[in-house]
Amino acid sequence: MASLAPTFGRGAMTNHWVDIKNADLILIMGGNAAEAHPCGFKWVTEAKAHRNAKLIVVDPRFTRSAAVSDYYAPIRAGTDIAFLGGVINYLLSNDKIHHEYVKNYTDFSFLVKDEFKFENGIFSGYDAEKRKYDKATWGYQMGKDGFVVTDPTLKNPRCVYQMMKAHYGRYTPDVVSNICGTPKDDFLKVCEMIAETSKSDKTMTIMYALGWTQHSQGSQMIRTGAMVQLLLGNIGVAGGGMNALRGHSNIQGLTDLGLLSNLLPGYMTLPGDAEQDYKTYIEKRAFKPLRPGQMSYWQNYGKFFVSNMKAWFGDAATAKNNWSYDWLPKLDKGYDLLQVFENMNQGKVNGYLCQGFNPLASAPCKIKVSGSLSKLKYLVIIDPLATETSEFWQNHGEYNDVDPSKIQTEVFRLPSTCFAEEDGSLVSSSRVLQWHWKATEPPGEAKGDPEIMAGIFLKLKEMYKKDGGAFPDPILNLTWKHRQPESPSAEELAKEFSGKALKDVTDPKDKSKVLVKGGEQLNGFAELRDDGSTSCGCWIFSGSWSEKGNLMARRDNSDPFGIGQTLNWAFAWPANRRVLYNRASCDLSGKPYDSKRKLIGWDAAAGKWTGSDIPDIKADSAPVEGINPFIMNPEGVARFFAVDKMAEGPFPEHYEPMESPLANNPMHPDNPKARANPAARVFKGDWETFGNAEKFPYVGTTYRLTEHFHYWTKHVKLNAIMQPEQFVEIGEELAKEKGIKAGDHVRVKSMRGFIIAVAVVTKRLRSLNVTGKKVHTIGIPIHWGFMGVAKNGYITNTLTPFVGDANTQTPEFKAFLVDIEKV
Amino acid sequence: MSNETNLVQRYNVKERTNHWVVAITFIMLVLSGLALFHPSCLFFYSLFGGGTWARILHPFIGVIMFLSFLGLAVKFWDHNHITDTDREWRKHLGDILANKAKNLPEIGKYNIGQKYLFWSLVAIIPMLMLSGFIIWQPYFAPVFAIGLVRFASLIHALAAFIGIVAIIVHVYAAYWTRGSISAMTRGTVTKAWAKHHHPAWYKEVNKGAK
Amino acid sequence: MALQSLDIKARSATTTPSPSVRETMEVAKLIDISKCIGCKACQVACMEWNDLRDEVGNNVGVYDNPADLTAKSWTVMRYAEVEVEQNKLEWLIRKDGCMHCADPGCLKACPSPGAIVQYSNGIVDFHQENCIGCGYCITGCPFNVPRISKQDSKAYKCTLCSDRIAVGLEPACVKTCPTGAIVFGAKGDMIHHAEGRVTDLKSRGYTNAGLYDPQGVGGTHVMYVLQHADQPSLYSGLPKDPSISAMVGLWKGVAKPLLSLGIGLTVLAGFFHYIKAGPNEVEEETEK
Amino acid sequence: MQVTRRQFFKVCAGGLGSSSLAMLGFSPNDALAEVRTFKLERANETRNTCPYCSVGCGILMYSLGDKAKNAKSSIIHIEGDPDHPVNRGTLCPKGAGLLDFVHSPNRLKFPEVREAGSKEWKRISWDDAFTRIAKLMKADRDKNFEAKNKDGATVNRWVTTGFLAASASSNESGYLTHKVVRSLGMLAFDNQARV
Repeated sequence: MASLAPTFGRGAMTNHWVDIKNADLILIMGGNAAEAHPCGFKWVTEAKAHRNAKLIVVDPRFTRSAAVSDYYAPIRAGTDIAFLGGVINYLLSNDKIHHEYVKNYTDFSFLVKDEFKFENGIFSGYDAEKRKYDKATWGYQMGKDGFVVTDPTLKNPRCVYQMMKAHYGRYTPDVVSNICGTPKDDFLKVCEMIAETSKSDKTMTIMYALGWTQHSQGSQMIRTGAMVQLLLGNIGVAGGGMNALRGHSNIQGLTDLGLLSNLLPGYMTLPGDAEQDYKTYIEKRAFKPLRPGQMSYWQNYGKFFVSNMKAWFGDAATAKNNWSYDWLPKLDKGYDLLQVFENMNQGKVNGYLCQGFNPLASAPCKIKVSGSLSKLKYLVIIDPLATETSEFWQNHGEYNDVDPSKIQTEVFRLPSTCFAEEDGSLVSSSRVLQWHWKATEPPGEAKGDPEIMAGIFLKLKEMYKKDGGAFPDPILNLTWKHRQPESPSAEELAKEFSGKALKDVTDPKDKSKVLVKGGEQLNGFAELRDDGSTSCGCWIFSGSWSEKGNLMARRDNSDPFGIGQTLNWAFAWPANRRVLYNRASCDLSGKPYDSKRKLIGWDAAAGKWTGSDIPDIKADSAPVEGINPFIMNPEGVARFFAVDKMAEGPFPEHYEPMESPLANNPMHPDNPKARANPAARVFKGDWETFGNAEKFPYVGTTYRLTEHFHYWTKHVKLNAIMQPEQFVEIGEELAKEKGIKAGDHVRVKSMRGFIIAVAVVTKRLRSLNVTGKKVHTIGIPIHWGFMGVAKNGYITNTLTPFVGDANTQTPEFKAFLVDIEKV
Repeated sequence: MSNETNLVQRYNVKERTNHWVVAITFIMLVLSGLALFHPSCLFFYSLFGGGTWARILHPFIGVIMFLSFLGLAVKFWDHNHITDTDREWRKHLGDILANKAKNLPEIGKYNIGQKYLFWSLVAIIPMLMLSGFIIWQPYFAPVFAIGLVRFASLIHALAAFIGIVAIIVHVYAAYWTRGSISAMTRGTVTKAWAKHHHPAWYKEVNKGAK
Repeated sequence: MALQSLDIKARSATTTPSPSVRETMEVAKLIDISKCIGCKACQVACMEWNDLRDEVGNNVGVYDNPADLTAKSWTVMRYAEVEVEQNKLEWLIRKDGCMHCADPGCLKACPSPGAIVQYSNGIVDFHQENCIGCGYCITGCPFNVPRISKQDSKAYKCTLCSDRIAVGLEPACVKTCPTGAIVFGAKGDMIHHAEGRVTDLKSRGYTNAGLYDPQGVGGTHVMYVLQHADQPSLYSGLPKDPSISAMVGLWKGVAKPLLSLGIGLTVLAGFFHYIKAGPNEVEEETEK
Repeated sequence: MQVTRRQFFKVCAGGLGSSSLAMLGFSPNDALAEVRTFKLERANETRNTCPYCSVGCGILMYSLGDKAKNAKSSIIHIEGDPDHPVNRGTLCPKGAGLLDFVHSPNRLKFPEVREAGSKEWKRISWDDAFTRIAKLMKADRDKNFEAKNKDGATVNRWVTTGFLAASASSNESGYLTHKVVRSLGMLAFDNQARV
C-alpha cells in the first residue's frame, strides 16, 4: 500500500467490491480477479450485465479473467510501468483527461523545485554506492506564506502537468510495444477504451493485486495506474477507483493495526533513533496544510497517538512520561521479512515466532530461508495446520532434503484455532470490519491466538516480575484488563481498539456539552483527545464498537440508493465511509458529476453533505470553504508528483526486473545503473544468485490458481481433488521447440534451484516480440509443498530471487529468469 | 443292448448332461434377460434374489452356457451339414406340420429344422457372448466406446430374441413330436420313432450295431 | 419424509403411468458459458453438499480435474482453447453433467423399476437403492453422463439437488457460482434470462450466440448459453443435435414391444398348432 | 349378491394366483420416489466470514447437535450467506471447500516440540510449552536488549527475536499480538501483507 498513500493519502482500496458494478469499464491488470477473488469478480459480471460495461485484461497469461473479458492484451511480465506510462502519454497527448477534476483535485498546478532533475533514467540525488536517493530536491516550490506555489494556468514548465507531459512523452506506442511485447494495435485499442472514461459520466475501475505488488518496481506500477485514474477523474467516484485486492482475509486489518516493522496502529509510524524528542516526533507527523484551508487530517496525530498509548499502557502512560513514548522501540532501519531472513542468515537472530505464516513456502529463495531457519536457536510455530515451515528440519526426500541431526533449532508447534472456532472481526479489502461467530470447539487441545499470546506473555510477565530483567516496564505495565487474563475475549479486545472515554469528553466548541461520558465507548475518532482522556487501540477503527453496540456485527443489507453502499452492513473504516475521497465525485460547487451514481452532494438547505455514502470530508463544511477531497494529504489534493514518498522517484519510470531477458533497459540503453530499479535493496551475496538470459532464457512468473488458496488448501481434500498435482504452463511454441508434450514431467530451474512438475501446454501463453527478440514466459503456480493431502511437490519459491520492491520489500515473484527441460 | 429292446440310443449321458446344462442356463438367461428387457417380466428378478443379483448372475450364467454350448456344438457339428435330402424333406414341411406327411425323403439324425436350430444357435450364442461381454458391467463395459456399447445392447437383444424364438420352436417341436423328449431324458427313442423320423440315421445305427 | 415429496412424471421400467396428476413448476438450470470463469466452485459445492470425495488424482497436462465425470464427481469443468476467429483465443469452459432431459435416455433404458424417476418439475433423479448396476442408463444417455461406482456398482449422476429443491432451495452449484454463470428458476424464466444474455452477447460481437436447449431430447432442464451456438462441438464435444441414440431407440423403443410380441406369438403359434394339428405321433405299426 | 359355487372357486383361485404372483415379485415397490432427506433440517446455523481472501464472503456454518450440553458440536456443512451484500450466497472453490479445512487431517491438535537435532515431534503440555518458550525469549531478550544505541540515544529495542504475524487471524488477535510484541521492544515484526 506504499503507493496509494503517497498518491491519495490512504493506503487502501479506494472503493469496494459491490461498487465495481457501477463501472463502465474495468481494467484488470497486475491481477487476476476471476481466479483470486471470484466472488468479488461477480461485480464485474454484474457491471457487464447491467451497465453494459466492458472488461479489459492485460496480463502475460490469458487467465480465467481474460476468458470472460471483452478485450485481452498480452504484456511481458514486469513492464507495466511502460504500458501505463504509454497510456498516460496517450491521454495527455490526445487530451483525454478530466480537466476540471485534475485542475481542482490534483497537484497539476503545483510547481516543483528547480533542482529536481531526471537524467538518463536516474532522478537527482542518487547514491549508486548505497543504492539510495537523497530526496532533498524532490519537493515543491514553497511560497513565503508557507504554502506551495502553484500555476493555475498550467503553463509553467516546472508545474507538475508540464513535467509529467515531458516525462511520459517518451512512452510512445512504439516504445511501449517494443518494451512490453504488446502488439501496437492491441495497446492502442486499450488506450482508446480507457480514454473513453475521461468523460465525467463514464468511469473505469482498476482491479489489481500481487501481479503489481510482487515486482522490484511494484509500488511504482500501482502508482502509474493511480495516475491514469486521476487523469480520468476516476478516483472518489462510484464505479471508479484503484481497487487493491488484498490477498488474505485480514491482511487489510493487520496492516491497519500496524503489524509491520515500522508501524503503529492506524498507519502511525514508530520513531527512528534520531527522534529522541516526543514533541518533534508528533510535529513531524502532524502535517501542516500545504495549501490554504485544507484539512490535512494528520494534524490530529497527537490525539491518535496518545489515545493509543493510553490503550496500551493505561495509567502508566502520563503526560509526564510523554505517554510512555520511550517505551516504544526505535528503528535504526526497517525489519521487513527479507531483512529479518538476511539477519538470520548472518546469525544475528536467535528466535522467531510464526503465527499462521509459512515463510519456508512464502518467502523467496527457499534455500536461503531454510538455511536461515537452521541458524535459529528456537522457532515457535502457531498454526492450525502442519506447515512446511514447522518441518523445515525434517527430511522430506527430494522436496526437502535436509539432515535433521545437523539442525540445532528447537522448534515448538502450537495448535491454533481456525475461523470456525473463534469469535472476532476481519477487515475485507473493502475496509469493512465484519464480525464472525464461533460454531464449534477446536480439535484436540488447540487454542485461539489470543489465548496463545496471553499464555506466552503472562509467563514472561511473571518471570520479569519475579526475576527482573532487561527493561521490564512496558511488559509489567501493559494493560491486561481481561475477565479471564489467560483468555482475553474478542469482545474485550474489540472494545479496546475501538476506544473509550476515560473521562467525560466535551465538545471543543461548547465545553459544557458532553459528547461521551467517562467509561463509555467512543462514537468515532473525532472524539479522540491528546490529553489522556481517551483510550483507543486503533484510531481508524474507532467507533466500530460504540455505545450502540458492536457495529461490526450489523447485518442490515438494505441498499436504499441501489448503488450498493449498504451502510448498515457491518462497519467500514474510516467512520463507516464506503468510497474513499467521495468528495471528488462532485464538482467544486458540490454537485455530483454523475447524478445517477451519486455518492454524496452538498445539500445547501440542510447545510451538510448528504447521499448514499458517508461524506469523506467534514460533513458540514460548505463547498465554498474549499476543503479539497484528499483530506489525508496536506496538499488537500492527490499527487501525481509523489514528492519524497517513494524510494525510486516522484514519477514512475520503467526499469527492467532484477532478472530480465534484456541486457539493458530499452528506455536507457546506455545507462547500466538504470537497468533495474536503482533503489531496490540487494543484500551482499545475493547479486551472485541472480541469473542471466544466456543461461536462463525464459521469463518465469509465479501465481495462484483459483482452485487453491496459497499453501493452505493443499491440506483441504476438496481442493486437492480439484488441482491435485504441481504443474507449470508453457506455450505451444516453446513446447514444440523443447519437445515437451502436455503431461510430460519437466524440470524448471533458476540460478537458485529447480523444481520438477507436470507440463501443461497451452495456447494461453504466447511468445512476445520484445526489442526484436522472442520472449517466452513460463507460468509457475505456487500451491504445492511437502505437507498436505494433495500430491507432494516442490516449493515454488525455490526458484525466486531474494529481492523486493524498493518501497515495500515485497519480493519479486512475478518476473525472474528460468530454463526448462524435459525430465 | 438296443437289440434287446425296441429302443435306440440317441444320446449318451455326456451329451444329455451337456444339453441340459445348456438348456437350464439358457432358461435362466431367458428369465433374467427378459426381466432386464421388459418390465412385464420384472417378476423373474425375484427368482434370482432381486434385480441386482439377476444383473450380477446373468453374465456369469451366460459364460457357462457359452462354454457348454461350445461342447455341444463340437459334438453335433458333423451331424448338421445340410444335404440335398434335407432340402427335399423341407418341401414337405406343410404336410409334416399338418401331420399328413407321407413318403418323406429318408433323412439322417437331424431334420432340416433341427439343423437350422443348430446353426442359428451356433451363430447367435457367440454373438450373445460377444455383445454381452461388451455390455458387461462393471468389468468390461467401461472400456468400450459408448457407441459400441449401444450397438452391442441392441445386438444382444435381437440375438436373444432370435434365440428365444428358436428355442420355443425347439421345445414345442420336442413336445409335439411325441417320443422325442425321452431322447434327452433317458437317451433313447423307440425304434419306430427313429425309423419314422430319422430313417437314414436309424439305418446307420442298425448297421453300426450289427 | 413424504412418500412423494416431488411429483412424478415418469419412472423407469414401469409400463403404467405413475401418479402424475399434480404438476409442479418446471425448473431449469441455465449455464451461461460466457460468464463462466471455470473456477470449479460448482464442482466443490456439489461434492461437499452430496458428501462425496473423489480420488486425489493426477495432473494429466490440462486444467480438467477430476479428468472426467465419475460416480463421485457429478459435474466437471471441461476446458477448451479455441480460435474461432484467427488470433482471437477463446477459452471455452463448460460445466458438464446431467442435462435432465425432458425425454431422458437413461430412464428409457433402465430395466429396474423406480431406479430412475423423472419428477414433474423436470428433474431426472437416480434412486440408487433400486439400481441394479446394469449400466443401461449409460448406454441410454445421449450426453454420456451417468457413471457406475466401483465401490457399490450403482449408477450415479447429478440429482439437480432434488433434496434441496424439494425444500425450496436452489441446487448447491447454482448457489455457489461466483459470477452467476449458473442460474436457476422456472424453465420459462430461464429461457427469458437466456434471451437477454444472447442479446448482450450478440451486441458484443458473438453473432452466433444462442441458447442450447436441444429439442432432440425434448429440451433439457440444464441449458447452456453458448457464444457459438452454431458449433456446440467447440465446447469439448457438446453434441450438436443430441437425441437418444437410434440404436437405443430401437432397443428400448420398437424392439421392446415387438420382440415381446414376437416371443408371445411364437408361443401362441405353437399352442394353436397343437390345437389344430394335434401331436405328431408315430403310428403303432412303425413302432414295431 | 349371490355367489355360486363355481364363482367362489374362481375368486379363490384368482386370489391364490395373485398372492403367489406377489410372492414372485409382482407386488408394487414400497417407496415410489423419495428424495434424499434434507440434511440441514435441524442443524445449528452460525454465521462467519470466509478466512481465505479479502473479499470477506459471508458463510453459514451448519453443525451437528443443537448445542445441548451432551451433544458435541461438529460442523457438517458450509455454504454462502445469501444476506451478505458482497457474495450474496456465492462461494468460490476455496470457500465452498471450507468444510474440509475445518476437518483437515493435518489440523494440529496438541502442542509439540522438536528438540535440537531430533528427528521427531514430542507432545508436551501447554504449560510446558509456554514456560519453555517464555524462558527462551526472556534469555534472549535479557541478553540482547538494546536500551541505548552506540550514540547513547534511548532506543529500547530487541531485534534478535522476530515475529511474523498471521494474515487471517482476527483483528482482536492481531491487536493483542501487536501490543505484546511492541511491549517486548520487538522490531523484527512483519505480516503476510509483505508477500
